Amino acid sequence: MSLNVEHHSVRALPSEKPIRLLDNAGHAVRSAASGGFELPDLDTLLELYRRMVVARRFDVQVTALTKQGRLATYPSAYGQEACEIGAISAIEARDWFFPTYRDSIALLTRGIEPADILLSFRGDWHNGYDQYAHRCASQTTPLATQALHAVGLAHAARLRQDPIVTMTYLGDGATSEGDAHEAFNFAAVWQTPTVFLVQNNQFAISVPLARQTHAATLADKAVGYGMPGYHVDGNDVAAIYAVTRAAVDRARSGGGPTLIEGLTYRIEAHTNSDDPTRYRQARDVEHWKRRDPIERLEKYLVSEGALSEAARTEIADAAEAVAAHTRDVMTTEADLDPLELFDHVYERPRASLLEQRARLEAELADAATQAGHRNHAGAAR
Amino acid sequence: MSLNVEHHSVRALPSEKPIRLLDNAGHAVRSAASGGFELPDLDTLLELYRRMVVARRFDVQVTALTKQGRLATYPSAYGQEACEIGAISAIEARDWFFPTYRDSIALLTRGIEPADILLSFRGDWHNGYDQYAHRCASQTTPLATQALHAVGLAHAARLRQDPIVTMTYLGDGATSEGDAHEAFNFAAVWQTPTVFLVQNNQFAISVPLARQTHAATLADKAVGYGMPGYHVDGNDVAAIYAVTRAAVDRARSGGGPTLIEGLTYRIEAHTNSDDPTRYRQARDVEHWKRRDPIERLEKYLVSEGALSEAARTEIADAAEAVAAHTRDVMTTEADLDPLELFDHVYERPRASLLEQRARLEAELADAATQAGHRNHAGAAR
Amino acid sequence: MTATTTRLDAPAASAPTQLTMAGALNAALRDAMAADDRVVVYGEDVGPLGGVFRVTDGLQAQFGEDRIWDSPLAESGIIGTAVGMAMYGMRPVVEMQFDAFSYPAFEQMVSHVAKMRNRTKGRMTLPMVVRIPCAGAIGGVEHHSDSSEAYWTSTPGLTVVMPSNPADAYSMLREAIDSNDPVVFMEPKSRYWSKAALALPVITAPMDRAVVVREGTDVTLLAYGPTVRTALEAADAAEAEGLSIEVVDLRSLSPFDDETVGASVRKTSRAAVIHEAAQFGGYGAEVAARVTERNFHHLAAPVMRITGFDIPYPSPKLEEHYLPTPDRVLAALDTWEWDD
Amino acid sequence: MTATTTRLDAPAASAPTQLTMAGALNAALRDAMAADDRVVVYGEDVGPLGGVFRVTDGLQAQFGEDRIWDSPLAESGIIGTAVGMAMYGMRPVVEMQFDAFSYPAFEQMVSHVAKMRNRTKGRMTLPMVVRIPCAGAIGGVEHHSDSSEAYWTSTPGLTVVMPSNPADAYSMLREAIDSNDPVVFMEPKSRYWSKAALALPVITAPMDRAVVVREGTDVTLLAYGPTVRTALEAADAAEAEGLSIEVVDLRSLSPFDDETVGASVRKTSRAAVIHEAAQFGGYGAEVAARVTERNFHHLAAPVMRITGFDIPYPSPKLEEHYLPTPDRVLAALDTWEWDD
Ligand SMILES: Cc1ncc(C[n+]2csc(CCOP(=O)(O)OP(=O)(O)O)c2C)c(N)n1
Ligand SMILES: Cc1ncc(C[n+]2csc(CCOP(=O)(O)OP(=O)(O)O)c2C)c(N)n1
Ligand SMILES: [Mg+2]
Ligand SMILES: [Mg+2]
Repeated sequence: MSLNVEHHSVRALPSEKPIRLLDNAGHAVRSAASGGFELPDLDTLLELYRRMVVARRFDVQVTALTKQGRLATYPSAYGQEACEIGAISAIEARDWFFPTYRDSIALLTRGIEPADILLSFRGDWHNGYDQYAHRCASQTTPLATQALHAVGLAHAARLRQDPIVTMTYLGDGATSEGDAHEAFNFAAVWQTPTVFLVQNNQFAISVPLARQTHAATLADKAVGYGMPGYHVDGNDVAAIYAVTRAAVDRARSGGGPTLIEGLTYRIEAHTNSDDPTRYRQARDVEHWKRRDPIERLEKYLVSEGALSEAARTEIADAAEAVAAHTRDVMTTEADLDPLELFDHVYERPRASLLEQRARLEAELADAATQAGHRNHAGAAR
Repeated sequence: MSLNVEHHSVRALPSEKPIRLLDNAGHAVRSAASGGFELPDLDTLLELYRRMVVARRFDVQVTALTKQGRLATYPSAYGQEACEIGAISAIEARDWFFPTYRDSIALLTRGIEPADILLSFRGDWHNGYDQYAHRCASQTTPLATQALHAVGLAHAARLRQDPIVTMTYLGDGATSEGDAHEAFNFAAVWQTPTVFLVQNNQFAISVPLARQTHAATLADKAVGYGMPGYHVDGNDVAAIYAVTRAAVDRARSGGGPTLIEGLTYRIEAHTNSDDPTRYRQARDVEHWKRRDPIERLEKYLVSEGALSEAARTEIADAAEAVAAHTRDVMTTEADLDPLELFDHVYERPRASLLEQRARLEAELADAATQAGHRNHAGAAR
Repeated sequence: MTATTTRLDAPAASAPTQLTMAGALNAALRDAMAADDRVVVYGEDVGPLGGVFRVTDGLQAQFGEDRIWDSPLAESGIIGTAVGMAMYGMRPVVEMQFDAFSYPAFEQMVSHVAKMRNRTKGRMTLPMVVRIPCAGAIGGVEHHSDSSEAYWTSTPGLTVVMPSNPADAYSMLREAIDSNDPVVFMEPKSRYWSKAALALPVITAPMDRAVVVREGTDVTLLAYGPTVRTALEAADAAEAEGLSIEVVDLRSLSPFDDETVGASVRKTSRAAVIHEAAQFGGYGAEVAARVTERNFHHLAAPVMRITGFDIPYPSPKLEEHYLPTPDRVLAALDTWEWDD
Repeated sequence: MTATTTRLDAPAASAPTQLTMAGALNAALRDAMAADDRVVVYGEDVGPLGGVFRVTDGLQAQFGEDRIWDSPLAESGIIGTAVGMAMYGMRPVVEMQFDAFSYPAFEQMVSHVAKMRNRTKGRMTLPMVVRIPCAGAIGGVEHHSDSSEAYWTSTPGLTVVMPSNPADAYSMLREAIDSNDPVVFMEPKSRYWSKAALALPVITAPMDRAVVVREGTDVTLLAYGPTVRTALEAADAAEAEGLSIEVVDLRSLSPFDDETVGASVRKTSRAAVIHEAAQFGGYGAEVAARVTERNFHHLAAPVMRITGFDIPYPSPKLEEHYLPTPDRVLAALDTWEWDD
């Protein structure tokens, strides 16, 4: 395969009105606002509904656990379920996902165990799941850096004629970083099979979108790279799923990358250590709560007779089960071995690192002996 | 002054056909290709012609001196005179200019002494002219970094209600750097009075534009920042002048930044140490030589009767004088004081740096003594 | 150590009040902004939020958005524009949210901030301050506890300082803002909530000087930022065991105060440097090397480095094993041959 | 020192031919690409141009654009995509055109390249090589002569090596490409044109070992990359004056070969480290500190650092005054008290 195919660059302004397939009242949109995308079938929508409900219940549970001090930190995606779940549902098991700290619920949807997702936020180790088993890179904190990894992996796969797609999520704030630009540009120049989902939740911690960009939409950025860009209602899971799905298909068939902006809102604080009352109005949060992505889909499914009471109960139960399981695993303490600190720095351990390890080992042994003495003394008393 | 004015973001695709006011045959363009810009008046064009002729003669002279080993390196702008001279001529003395290594001839046009411009390329010191006297920052090598300086200075001036404009030049390759993105974005968000001129000479050293971007034009990048973008024939000094001039005026009156791409070609090697035969065809160079920016304007001026033989001779003589002066100053050796190395690192000299200085001073004294002995011995022999 | 003479241009000192280090830094910014309208502050979340550590709390309400504002989220952009603002004559004070998030700005820092005076033969200077909430020990998840000081100290042209207490925090930040050269101003996050009674404006030792914060005769502990407390605690514990420890707070990492440190080391004949960063190539290497170079024949033992391990900074639950503690300091000193 | 046993998988060694260091590196890339199709090469100008120093000359013609290509001009993009390619199982070898142009990639290098194995408990490793034509002494204008090694060596998780001669250049680059960990491979530009007769494939000492390149009894000079020649020339000159100098080529900057260096220093009891970079916080600080820690009671004098000054790298006409020369090395050694 030669990569030197002539590709025509895409050169069109994304629609300024977000693409929408279901309106906030749960009605199917059949106007131009649909951008020519088809509403997914009811089975698909029901499955997206189930995933969102489970994801939200998990997210709420983890926030509660964090408030109880079981986790060091947790960046909630409450309110962003349509983006989080819709896009990840559009890729296949063979595809790769490059998430940020915000995207725990997408990882849950991807099938990763709660304990493995949350291990890092609990503070046991930096990353807790098997990246290769799930084809999910570690959740990334340095903003926009993971987007380049997604492009590189996609390019490697392409060189190997391996028809996979890579998907990465970025925040609105992260689009300001140089790495976002370089990732978009490398993807477009190399025509890698990569889908970029910008979750525009309108804030970067406390900084509102207007201080982040002067463009009408973040999807407009696609123009400068000659790739297709879509400005999508990020609280409409049907639209997010349909647009990302089309982008995934195009990427897989050699059509190159796509930039998708999902316009949404973060209902919770940035993380548990944030105080959002300092930078946003309660009424804005209320406004966005009334645009809830799950309720919207629920209304539609109910109106179509596709969500019975029984199904709703079954889904709620499934969500409760995930929450209960999450509580269970997060209220036990992991057994950590401090000496493992030295195990994964280099393939071949360095002599001087082994010296440092030996020193810590001796320290731990000393501490254990002293603790033993104390216990012994205590027992004797 | 509050900076919190509501600005509407500009949202339009730049024309894919470059804006042109004079075609290659030297005829005024009156079609849509002029993008609504007016041909500058004959006096202005004559002055631009003079500046370009002088600039080219200087450039050729410096390249020759470099081949003779008088300079460590010299990045020529031969062929890019329309961009180099047209844009810098659109700003005023009070405005600031942020050039790259490529832009020596723009500095010449700005009135900086040849010796001061070339001091750095000769290797005497990193930068040779007075930045404040000319309101020109140092020529910058780390690509795209100076664009951020231009934005920062513009913002500072704006905070001070000082109605100046900053202009910076970038190469096509430099637009791929994260700093270019951050500069465009900061400028647009802060609505700074900044004009970005991308000189698209179609190569970044050996790398052609197609490996640098997948966009139809580099001006398309403006869309993603919500700022106006113009794709201009970079060998048409009339167009470059008119478009940059309009951008400067808009910036000065609070209208924010503009991104302008000038499509041009570098006729010379990247620098004297480059071998362009490895990456481009002689026939391409020939093709672009036939689109020479100076000849084009000359044809027009002659056809308009605005360039007499006398004027042409006078301008050629002026150019020769600059070249002769450049030869003179560059064939004398500067008197360098190695101890000055320690003078400009910190405002207050550090004790340990003074120790190092003392050591070098002693070394130099020793060497001088020994040289004295040798001379003495030589004289005695 | 903490001379409390007032600045010439300053209002009379207020009555002492309890201030945290974060509060002292906030007061320093406030006073500097009030004293000089060329001082502007920007970065990520420094506006309405007041910074993720609240160091800029209330400043936007007081000074308005033209003096302190939230910038787009791009560190190279922040430093690069600050270079331009400083060229114009402003005195930007910008924040990098954590050490690791200064890395995107590395090129601007090394190729421009550090070099501008030199490149231009002193014609163009950059009076700017880069504040970096630094180091670890606050249970931060990955990338939130790096120690970046060695990157800055090995870059000629940068001045690098780190206060360890509220008084120094105030005084040194004022001095950094007044400096005509760029200053990397590192703020140990784990000390943000430490308190002291201060009468502002407080003026402590010049920011390029180290200070003996505890006198002793047997060993000199060289510490800075978060490890000053570690050293002081170790010294207190050692006293019980009859070991007299002198503690020097380096304060200025670049330049290094050879004079103060040398005097102490020549007195005690033993020295150890303590920092959180990994040992290999850490700032302690410079300290050990230069103290040895200058005082070799006074040293009874090699200068010891008591530092983090040569590994990436660990996750919250494991950081206690990584950080140098007073116990670890004492255990390390025990490994010397003490034949007195 | 230069064992010439052939690699098991390699064709029989060719007859020795004269090769420059640039040529040896080119051959190493060629052989590695031929041996393993996971090896891909990209960066700025590495394709048709063959690199600004011609290290990749002819490789695109031989292997095609899917194995070696010109990327967009963005260093963070180059390193960041290489991380992704390595995650997939490729072995990218990327080029940063000069030390100073690696700075835009600093965040990717420090926060990802160095940490990926650690973050993922060894599940995800990054077999990638970052080639950096490094250091000065070629008359380069500003930003073309930095020495960036200290930034990399103070970053846990990175392996940093620097060959000083064509044989090592070949052997160490092959080994770096074969490594499952990321390697910062620094190529001293001023030695690119140095020559040696080599029978390829040549295998020298393992890349994590220092090598005694000249035996002596009075002093150990510790050098790497461009300063190995400086040290050897100083040693030759000193011999005439009756001073016997041992020269160690460090080769591996991180890890540091304590064993080889320690043995030499314990033998001679005096050591000096030589590098081009500024002294303050330079790599020599680590060398001096650890050699002293481990061999204090064998040292007759403090480990000396003979380095560039603590200033930004000078312009071409002044660099001769900045660079450590053999004369400067000998003058420095003269400042020790020699009482034997
Ligand atoms: C390079 C870098 N700079 C700063 C930070 C600190 N930080 C963490 S999250 C955040 C805001 C990110 O906003 P956005 O990209 O919109 O994502 P969101 O949190 O809203 O999902 C900041 C500034 C970081 N993680 N990385
Ligand atoms: C950050 C950075 N990376 C790499 C280089 C090396 N370099 C110098 S010029 C150049 C090509 C620049 O191309 P372009 O921006 O198109 O400008 P031109 O030279 O064509 O005017 C490169 C790669 C550099 N100076 N800075
Ligand atoms: Mg956001
Ligand atoms: Mg170019």
